[in-house]
Formats: sequence, C-alpha cells, structure tokens
Amino acid sequence: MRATGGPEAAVGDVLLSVENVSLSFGGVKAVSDVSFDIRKGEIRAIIGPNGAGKTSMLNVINGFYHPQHGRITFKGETRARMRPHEAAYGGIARTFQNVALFRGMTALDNIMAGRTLKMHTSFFWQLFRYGPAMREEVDHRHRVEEIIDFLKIQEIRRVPVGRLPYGLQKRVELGRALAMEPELLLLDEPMAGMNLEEKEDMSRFVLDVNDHYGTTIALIEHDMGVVMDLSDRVVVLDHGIKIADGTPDEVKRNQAVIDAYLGVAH
Amino acid sequence: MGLLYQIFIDPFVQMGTAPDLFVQTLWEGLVGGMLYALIALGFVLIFKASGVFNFAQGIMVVFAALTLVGLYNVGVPAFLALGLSIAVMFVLAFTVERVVLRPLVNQPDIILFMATFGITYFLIGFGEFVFGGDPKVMITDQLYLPKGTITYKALGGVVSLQKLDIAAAIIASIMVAGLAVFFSKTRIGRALRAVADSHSAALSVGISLEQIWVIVWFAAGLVALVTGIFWGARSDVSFALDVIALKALPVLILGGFTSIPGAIVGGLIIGIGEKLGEFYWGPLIGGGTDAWFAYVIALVFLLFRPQGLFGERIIERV
Amino acid sequence: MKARDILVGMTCASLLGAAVLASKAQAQDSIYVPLLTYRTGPYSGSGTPIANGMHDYLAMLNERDGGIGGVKLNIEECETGYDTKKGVECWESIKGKNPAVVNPYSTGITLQIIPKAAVDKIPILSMAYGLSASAVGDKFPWVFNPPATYWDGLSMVMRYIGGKEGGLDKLKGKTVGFIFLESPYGREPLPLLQQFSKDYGFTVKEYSVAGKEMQDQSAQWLAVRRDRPDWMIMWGWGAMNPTAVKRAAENGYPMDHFIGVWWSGSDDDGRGGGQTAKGYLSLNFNGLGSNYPAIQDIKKYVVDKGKSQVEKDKFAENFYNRGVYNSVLVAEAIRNAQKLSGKKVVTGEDVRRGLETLNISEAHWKELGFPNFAAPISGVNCTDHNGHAPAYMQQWDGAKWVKISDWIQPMKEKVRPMLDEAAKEYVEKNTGWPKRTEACDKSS
Amino acid sequence: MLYREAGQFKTSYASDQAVFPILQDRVGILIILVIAFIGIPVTGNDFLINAVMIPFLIFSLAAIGLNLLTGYTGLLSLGTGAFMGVGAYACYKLTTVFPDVNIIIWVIVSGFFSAAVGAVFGLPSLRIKGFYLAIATLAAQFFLEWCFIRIPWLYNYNVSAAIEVPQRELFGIIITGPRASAQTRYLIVLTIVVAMTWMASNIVHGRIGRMWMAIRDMDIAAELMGIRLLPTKLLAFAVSSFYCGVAGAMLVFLWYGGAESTVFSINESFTILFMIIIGGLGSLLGSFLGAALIYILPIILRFVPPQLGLPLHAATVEHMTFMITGALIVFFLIAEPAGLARLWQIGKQKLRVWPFPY
Repeated sequence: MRATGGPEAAVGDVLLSVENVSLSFGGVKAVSDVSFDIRKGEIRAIIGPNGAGKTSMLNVINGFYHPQHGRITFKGETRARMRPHEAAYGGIARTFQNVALFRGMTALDNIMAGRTLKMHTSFFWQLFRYGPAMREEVDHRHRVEEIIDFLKIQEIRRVPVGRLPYGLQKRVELGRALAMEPELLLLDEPMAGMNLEEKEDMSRFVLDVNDHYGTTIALIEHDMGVVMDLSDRVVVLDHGIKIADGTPDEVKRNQAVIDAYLGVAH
Repeated sequence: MGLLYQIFIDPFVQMGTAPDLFVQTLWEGLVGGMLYALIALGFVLIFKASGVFNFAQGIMVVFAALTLVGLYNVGVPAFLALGLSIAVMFVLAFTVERVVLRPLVNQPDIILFMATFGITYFLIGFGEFVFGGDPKVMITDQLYLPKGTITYKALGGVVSLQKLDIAAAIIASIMVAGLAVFFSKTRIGRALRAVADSHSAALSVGISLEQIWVIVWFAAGLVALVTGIFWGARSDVSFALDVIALKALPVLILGGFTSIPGAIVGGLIIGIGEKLGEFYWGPLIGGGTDAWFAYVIALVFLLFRPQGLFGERIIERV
Repeated sequence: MKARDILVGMTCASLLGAAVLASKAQAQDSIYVPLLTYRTGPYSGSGTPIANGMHDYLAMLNERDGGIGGVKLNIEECETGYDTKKGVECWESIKGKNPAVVNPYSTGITLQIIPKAAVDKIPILSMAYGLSASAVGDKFPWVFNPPATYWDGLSMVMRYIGGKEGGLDKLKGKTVGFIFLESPYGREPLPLLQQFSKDYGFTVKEYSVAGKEMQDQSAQWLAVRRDRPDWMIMWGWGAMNPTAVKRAAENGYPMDHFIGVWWSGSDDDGRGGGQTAKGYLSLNFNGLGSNYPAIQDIKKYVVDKGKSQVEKDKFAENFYNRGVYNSVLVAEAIRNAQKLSGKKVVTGEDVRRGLETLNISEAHWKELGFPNFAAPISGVNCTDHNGHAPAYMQQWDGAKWVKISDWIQPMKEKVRPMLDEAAKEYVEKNTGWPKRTEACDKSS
Repeated sequence: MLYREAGQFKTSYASDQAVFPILQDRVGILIILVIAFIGIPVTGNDFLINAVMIPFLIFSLAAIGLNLLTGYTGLLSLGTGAFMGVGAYACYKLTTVFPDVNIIIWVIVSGFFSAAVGAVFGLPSLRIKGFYLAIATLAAQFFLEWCFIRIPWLYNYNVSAAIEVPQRELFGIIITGPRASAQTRYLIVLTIVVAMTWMASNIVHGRIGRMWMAIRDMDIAAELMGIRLLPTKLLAFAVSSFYCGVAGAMLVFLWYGGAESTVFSINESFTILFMIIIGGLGSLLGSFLGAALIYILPIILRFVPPQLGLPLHAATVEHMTFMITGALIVFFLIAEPAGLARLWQIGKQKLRVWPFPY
C-alpha cells in the first residue's frame, strides 16, 4: 500500500526535525524556540497542558502556520516554512482536534477526497466520466474500500458524515488521512471526547496503522494512559516551551513535567 | 501624450480654474457619502451585536420612509406618522428576531446572510403591496425640515448648499454621537458591546440575547428611518433607492464591519471619491463610472487589506 | 418533520395546479386587449397613471356601451415593471390568446417585439414612443406609433427653441444639453439631435442617466453647471423626471430653458420640484383636466363605481389622460377593424388593418366626447404609420400644468427622409427581414 | 412500478460509482428524457413550450452554473447576471463578425469568454470568502453591466444600445430570430441543457467535485490535504461562469430574441441565487426544482386566483411574487436548508419503505 518504506521499516532515521521554531501571533508567543525530531516508523507523542502550543506545533509542521524563526527539515529537505500542499505532497497527513471532516459529503466521498493527490486524469475526461477518468475512479475506489474494511466502517459508507456520531466521525477522519498514504501522520487528540471502549478501538487502529503500513505517527493526546501505552517517545510542551523529551518512562519521572501538570491542571 | 495629459493634468487644471465647481463636487460627494455612511452604520450596529450581515438594511431605509409617507398620505398627522413609523420599525425588529433570527441561531453566517435576502424581497413586496409602488414625495415641510438653497458667491463662482443637506449632516452627527454615548455609557450599550465579544458575557449582564437582537435591529431601524427621511427628501421615496443602498456594502469593506467610525469615514471616502472620479475622470471613459467605482475600490481593498481601514486582522484556527 | 411534510404537499399541489391551469384554453366571445403596464418598480410613477387611464377608458366602453360594436373587451394587464425582459415574457404569454393589439409602453420592449409582431400576427401600437423608424409602414406593416415619433418630438422642441431664440440659425455657437435615460428610449432621438447640431451649428452635450443612478443625478447636474448649456432637453422617465427637475432647480438652471419630451411631463414630475420647478416646460399632445364628456363618463361608469385603481385626487391628471388617449386609439382601431372585416370579434390581423386606416377628425373627437382634446389624426396610412401630428408646449406653474403654446408642427420635411433612411438601414441589418405582403386598405 | 432497490447487488465498483446506482432512477430519468424530447414538442402548445419550458430550462442551466460555484464550492456570487451577459454579448459579437459559423457553436464558445471573465473576477476568492466575496462579485456585476452600456463596440454601435438576434439556420431550418419555431428552439435548448447537466453531474461526482465540496465544507482541511485552493476555486469560477455564459447566450438567442444591458442586472443574479437556495444548494436536481418554482410561481399567481374567483391585479401579482419569494427563502433556510432537492429525497425515502414506514 505504501509508496515508500514498508511494514518492515524499523524505527530509525530522522524523518522530520524542527529546530528552534518560534511562532507568535501579534506579540502572543505560541511556540518559542522548540526543537525535536521524529524518526521513521515511531509513534511520537506531543503532550502538555492546555495552551501549551501543541496544535500550533502541528500547524507549523504541515505548513498552515508560518513560524517567524526556526527551520523544518522533512525527508532531508530543510526550509524555513512549510506550505500546506508541499506538506501534503511530501506525505504528511493530518487529523484535527475538532473533527474537520467535509460534513456535507458521505463517508466514502470524504475518504475518496483523501485520494485527490493521487488522481491525475484531465478535466476533459472528467467531463465525460469515461475512459481514464472512470478507470482511475474505480482503481482508487479499491484502495478506499481497503481502508473502509480496515476501519470497519462499511455500513456507513453512504451516510453524510455530519449525521454520524462523534466516534465514527473521528474514525472516518483517520480513514481520510490514511487515504493519502502518508509517511507521517499527525493526529491531533484522536481520542478526545471518546468513551473507554471507543478509545480502545482507536488505540488499536493507531497501533495497526503504525504496524501494518509502517506509518510514522505524531499524536497529541491528553489521556496519559493512552500516551504511555502507545508512544515510543514523548515530547512535552508547556507555555510554548519544550520542557522534556524522551521515552514515556523518562518523561513520567521528569520533575518539570510533574510540576507543569500539577500546577496547571489542579 | 494627449491621454496622459487628460488623465494627470487636465482634471487638476479644471479644479484650479473652477474652484467653485470643485468645492461643489466635494460637497455633493460629502452629502452622498453621508447617506451611504448612515446605511453602513445600520449594518455595523447589527453586525457588531449579532454577527448577522443584514443585507436588508438598504431596504429598511426605503421601507421606513415609505411607511412614514404612506401613513401621512392616508391622513395621519405628520408627527403621529413619525411615531407610528418608529413603532412599525420596532414591530419589524421584533418580527425579524422571532421569525427569522431565532430559528436560525447557530447557523453559519452565510445562511443568515442569505436569509436577509429573503427579508429584503419580502419587504419590497410588502411595502409596495401596502403603500403602492409609485414614488412618493417626502413630507419635509410637515416635519419642519428646512428647504431651499444657500448660495455663496465665492471662488469666482457660486457654491450652493441645500439647507436640507446641512440639516441632514447635523442630525446625522447628533445621531452618531448619541449612539456613541449609548454604547459607552448605558448598561444596555455595554451589554451590546459585550455580546459582540462573547454571547455568554452578555447573559451575565442580565440581558437575553433575544432582547439584544431586538434592540439592535430596532436601533438599525431608527437609523434607517432617519436615513430614509433625508434621502427621500433629496429624491422621491421609492424602491428605486435600493440599488443605491447597495453602495453601503463597499463602504463596509473600506471601514471594516465592526467599526462605527469606519462606516462613517468609509462612507465619506466613497461618496467623495465617486463624485470626483465621475466629474473629472468619468468623461474620459464614457461617464457613469459612479455605478461601479465604489465596488472596484472595495475590491482593491479586499485584495490588499481585507479587514478594512479599522478592522482587526483575522486569524484562522484549526 | 411536520414542516417538511407541509412543504412537500404544498409544492406538489401548486405545481400540479399550475400545470393544469396554464394549459386551459381561453373562450373567445370577447375581444382580448392585453395592456402591458407597470405599477411596480422605479418607473411606476409614470406607469401607474397611464395604466389607469388606459384601463379605465376601455372599462368605461364596456360599462357604457357594452364594449365595442356589441362585443365586450376582455382587458387584462400584464405587469412589466418597465423591464424589457418581463415585457417579452408578457408577449410570449399573451400571444396565444389572440390579442387585438399590444401596447408595450416601453421603447425597449417595443424594439424586442417588433420582429415578433409580423410572425405572430399581432399589431403593436407604440403610441408616440418606440422605434421612430417604425413609422415607415411598408417596412414595418405591424407597428404603429401615432401621433408623432420621437424625432417629430425633438423637431418640435427645436422649433420652439428656434422661436424663442428668434430663428434656428441663431443657435450657431450655442450649446444644447441633452439629458436622457440610459435606455433605448432615451437614446432614440440621438441621431436626429446630431443631425440638428450639424445643420444649425450648435454643440450637443450628452448627459446619460443610468437607471440605477436616476434618483441621484448630482454628477450629471454638476456637469451641466460646468458646461452651461443654453437649453436643456430631457428624455426622462419614471423617477428620473422629478429628480432631474429638482436638481435643475437646485443648481439654478433657468427652468424655462429646460424642456422635456411628452413623457417627462406628468404631474408628479412637476410636483417633485414644487414651486422651484415653476417654469419647467414639456411637450404634450392630449388635453388637460377632466372637462370632457368622455372623461366624465369614465368617472361616472368606472371610477365612482369603484372599478378603477386610480386615486381620487389623481384622476384626470396629465398622464391619466395620456392613457385615455392611447385607449381611444385602440378602441377606434378596433371599431375600424370591425367595419373592414365585417366580424364582431376581431383578430390582430383585422386590427392591423384598422390601425392602418385610423382617422380621427376634429369632429370625430367631439363625437367621442373629447372636444378639443387632441389634434386630429389624419395622416396614418399604409406607408405612414405615424401621422406626424402636432403637439403643444405646456408649462408647470408651481402646482399644475398650463398650456402655453398653439399646436407646434413637426419638421416633417426633415424627419421623414431620415425615417426612411433609418428604416432601410434597419431592414438591411436584419437579414431576412420580410417584404410587406399585407394588402393596403383605403382609409375610411 | 415499485421503487425498490432490493435484489440489485453491485458486482463491481464501476457500477457502484455510477451516478445513478439504482435501476428505478435510471428508468425514471429515461422516461423524463423521452417526455422532454418527444412528448412535449409533439403535444405541447406554444405557450407551454415558449413561455414555460424554454425559460425554465435556460434558468435551470444558469442555476446549475451558480450551484457549481455556490452550492458545491461554497463561494457566494452575486455576479451571475453579469456573467450571463458576457456570454450573450460574446455570442452576439461572434455571430455578427463571423456570421457563417453555426450559431450553436458560438453559443457554446461564448461560454469560454464568460469563463475567462469569471476566472478573473474569481481571483479575490483566494483571500476572501463568505459575504466579503459576495461583495467582490458585486463589483463584477456592476462593472460588467457598465461595460454593456458604455462600450458601444459590444452592441455594434446600435443607437438603441440593444442587441438583436439575427436569423440563423442549421441544415436549412431557422433556429434563431423571430421566425424560428418554438419547437426548434426548445429542442436545441433541451439538448444543450441535457448535455451540460450530464457533464456537470460527471464533474461533481468525480475528483473535481470532491475537491470543490472539500473546499466548501472545510477549506483548511482541504488545503492541508494538498488541494490547492486558488486553482480549484478559479476552476469553479470558470466552470460556473461557462455554464452561466452559455445560459445567457441561449437566453438572448433562443428565448428573448434580443436584449439590452438591463436584462443582466443584479436582479437576475438574485433570481438565480434564489433558485438554488430554494431548490437546494449543492444539488443539480435542486437547480431544476428551484428554477421551476421561482419561474413558475408568478405564472401560478397569475392563473390560479382568477380561477378561484379572486382576480388579482397585475401589480398585486408582482408584489405577491416578491413577498412569497422572500418568505420562501426564509422558510426554506429555516425548515429545510437543503431545499426542494432534499424534500424530493425524503419523498423518495418514504416511497422506498412504503407502505410499511417502520
């Protein structure tokens, strides 16, 4: 399924690194001087209290926000800023904190939309929905059906996603990101607002994606249990500053992290 | 060369040689701009408090004026008609809130925007149905509004100002000042400003969102009535005004959607700009440029400064 | 869900209803006279009184005489809003119902339906408006525009100006301003005006007013102030007229040098300016006031019985009478058609013949109950569909219109050759324009 | 025939990706097409064909055009009237300069002019959206309207500033001008509308349609998925304007027979917009239903009340049309934002489970 790498790709080379990234909005610092890296095939968690700059960090990585300082290196290419379509073409896919599905479209169409990047037939053939256009449509439908089977959402294919329950929406959104066949998958709170059962399902999907497709994953999550179970390495942000980076166990014992969580949360 | 001369030199020579006409053009632009600004003001009031972009504001101007004249024409004394018109504007505000806004609360902005198209069309049909479609003469005398012309012999020519326009300028200034006081000094006014920031903040002041909507729509209705009286006095009252009322939209782009001073400055810039443009440069390209001048200015603004002169930069979030 | 069910039901019911009713045929025991009118929109100020006048005279004939020649008139208005598009839609929707004659009441609409008239066999009566060149009967057998064309009107205005200046040659070196509605109507006199300017050596300044801007006009009148024309001529309509009169007064333009065509002379047009409009001039070709037996009959049989939409105080105003005048032409054409064809229920083809032999002498006007109401219509025949009747000048005295001149004759010798030329050009431009095949009746 | 899909299993994704997967729908479309192509021209009277069907079809096409932009891509435009005008004036110029080329070709080609103009005025859509964009399209509306009056070249310097449709033929049959029969014009309009509707349906069901809807529903997510906003939006503007341009050219050449600039005024833009709001944003079927309702409403008002013994004045009909249109817009936005098209679907859904609703 994957264009590069494969299930056997082990945790290894650096896929993406951010160096000294700073981002501010009209004087308000969202991220300051943060550096970390993501290695091929790992599950990397970004955690931190509310307002720590986690989502901003993801936005910087896939080019939606442009940092004032710092550099981003993705697959060996270094640049001051990423652009959204460059990120997408480069193989970065993403889910959102508040589900950002295309609400008016069916689950199937949402996931098909994820294949857009890979579809190339000309406007002319599209007009007639014939020949190459139809062949392409069917080819990609095959791929999309694989994802649908994988996520076990066969029966909601034709339902407009606006009418689906939250948990399923999250799943469709994951499917849409997977349809892009990404090398790096950014998950912004994939389990927020889910009950235990749904969380378990979702965790399994995340692990399966990592396993099955060898996709590198960066996720933001609040549920510490989930983070500790899933991730290979964790980076902790607080008030836009990186306060810890390491394996789950290391981070758990880090005094700065404990302070930040105790101080902010309760 | 000749063309360059006509574009860059000749208009200024004309301004210099006939300063009276230049001043007159400025004044006409100012008066026109003031009326645009007043309509834009109505937009801003509603947009600030409810986030609704009220396309029907221009029609409310005509509708208010038509109600006033229509009532007078069926025999209601002028000032009673004025009072009744105010009452009608209140009923309108109340009805709009009940029938349109409340069921559409939490819908996307664009849906509410389109709903105001519906209000627009309904008001046009309703207004003409009740009062008839023929243009009506504004009852300026009965409302003791001044008329006639003040003529100054100055600048090597004549500058003539309509007393009515002067009165309009004064009353408009008073109204704007009144609104400013209302917003900064009264409890409801502060609640209105709060509601612009967050709806729950308004609730904490003890005023329901519904009430606030009725109040701003009513306020916008009053502004519309005043605008309608002066505009109707300059030309007759009829729904032919509605296309001119659309010019308030580019004014908003210039001024920003939430800024009262923006609406006023934007209105004046567009009013004066289109008159000067048409008078000095319009003939070069066939005239009639004031039909689109305002919109093209707005377009340029949208490309380079979408938040307008006084608006705040918009940050998108995911 | 309830609301949805209601919606579904309503939609289905109304669509079905429309389909059934729209296909219902019309019984023909009356003469169908459709009136294209406009009582809505920005031009309704001019349109409403005319619509009332047209309707009420025909309604009076129904009430008083039982129609024309014993056949009731089926009067039906179609609202156009002075919108060409809607006018064409009206034409399409009435043409299947065998209309006797169509009065488009808009030059724009007239232009669009002229080519359709010959095909659909419906005569057009564009009374003193429309395409001037359509006065040429052998090129436009189905179109009539009596009593005078716009070009006649312009020539009358020039004659009047010439009289005031002491001869048209005195206009040399002067400036004449022409303010017009940006529409086919407003543009219609432009070629002749250019011709006059060449012939008499005056400069023409054009001020066009777009429909959107007609309630403002400050830019145009500022330009008038800059150019200082010696005379102003106006081809305005609807809300443009009162605004123009008002702006002229505000800018201190001498009102007695400001002349409107006959469509810029309604009572509302003067009233908008009130006292300041005093002195404003306009052409007219119909009588003023209600002091005519037939107008009194309208009052008695229609207005007092509540069968008219006219407001009491606007009865028999100038444009109301204009509408009546229009309907007199329609009625007389139908009467002629009945005589020529021997049928009671006449068709469009019969009425075309009736219009072609239209002849209303002074005595006949009196007979109809309109003594001295208008100039006789005598010149209409197969080649001349207009007649080039004279008009007079009226002046606003601050409260009402006053007739201030005798009949002013158009410069027929100047206008007619230009009309022929224009008609020829029109036919050349429209490839496949049919030759006249309709036979010519002798005038009655 | 019962409306059931039971027993119809898709054996390939190709058939499942078809536009009408259900057999009854395909049969239904076929029946409608047979009625439209054969039934109506043979049995319909002149009034039905000329005053109802032709304008209904043309407005439907314009509504589809606007729906591609507003309903599918989420870009509100108030310049539809002007874009239609570009098509009409382009067609007029083309056929008067090159009278020997068949008029139907020019009707289609004029769409390209409209598309180009539409794309230019679509440029601001990258930076602005919502009602900001609506105002920007007003600039297009008023500027183009001005051009239709002030550039005499566009109307061949006619004194009246109006354009008139010359007579043109196809295989010896007159197809434009007053002498063209209603049936001929109707069949041409119908063919063009059916073909272009089919293409629109292909576009919106494929990759491009998904890109448009993605931008409509969540432009940020779309961008982060690699959909380039500007080219995609411009494509929407161009395709939409193409449809509007062809509709405008047909409006003048196959329906009115002539036009002046006021035909393409802001009111026309609103009329089309109301059609898609009431018919259903983001639905091709809705474009037809909305056009039918808005166009036929005044006809109903003219004909129905007199039959019920309530004669309405012509002006009252006009006023009522305005009021009812306005009220319908508000009503639909509240009760059924997806418009008539959604009602149709619900109706179908009910039929599918009929007579056992549960």
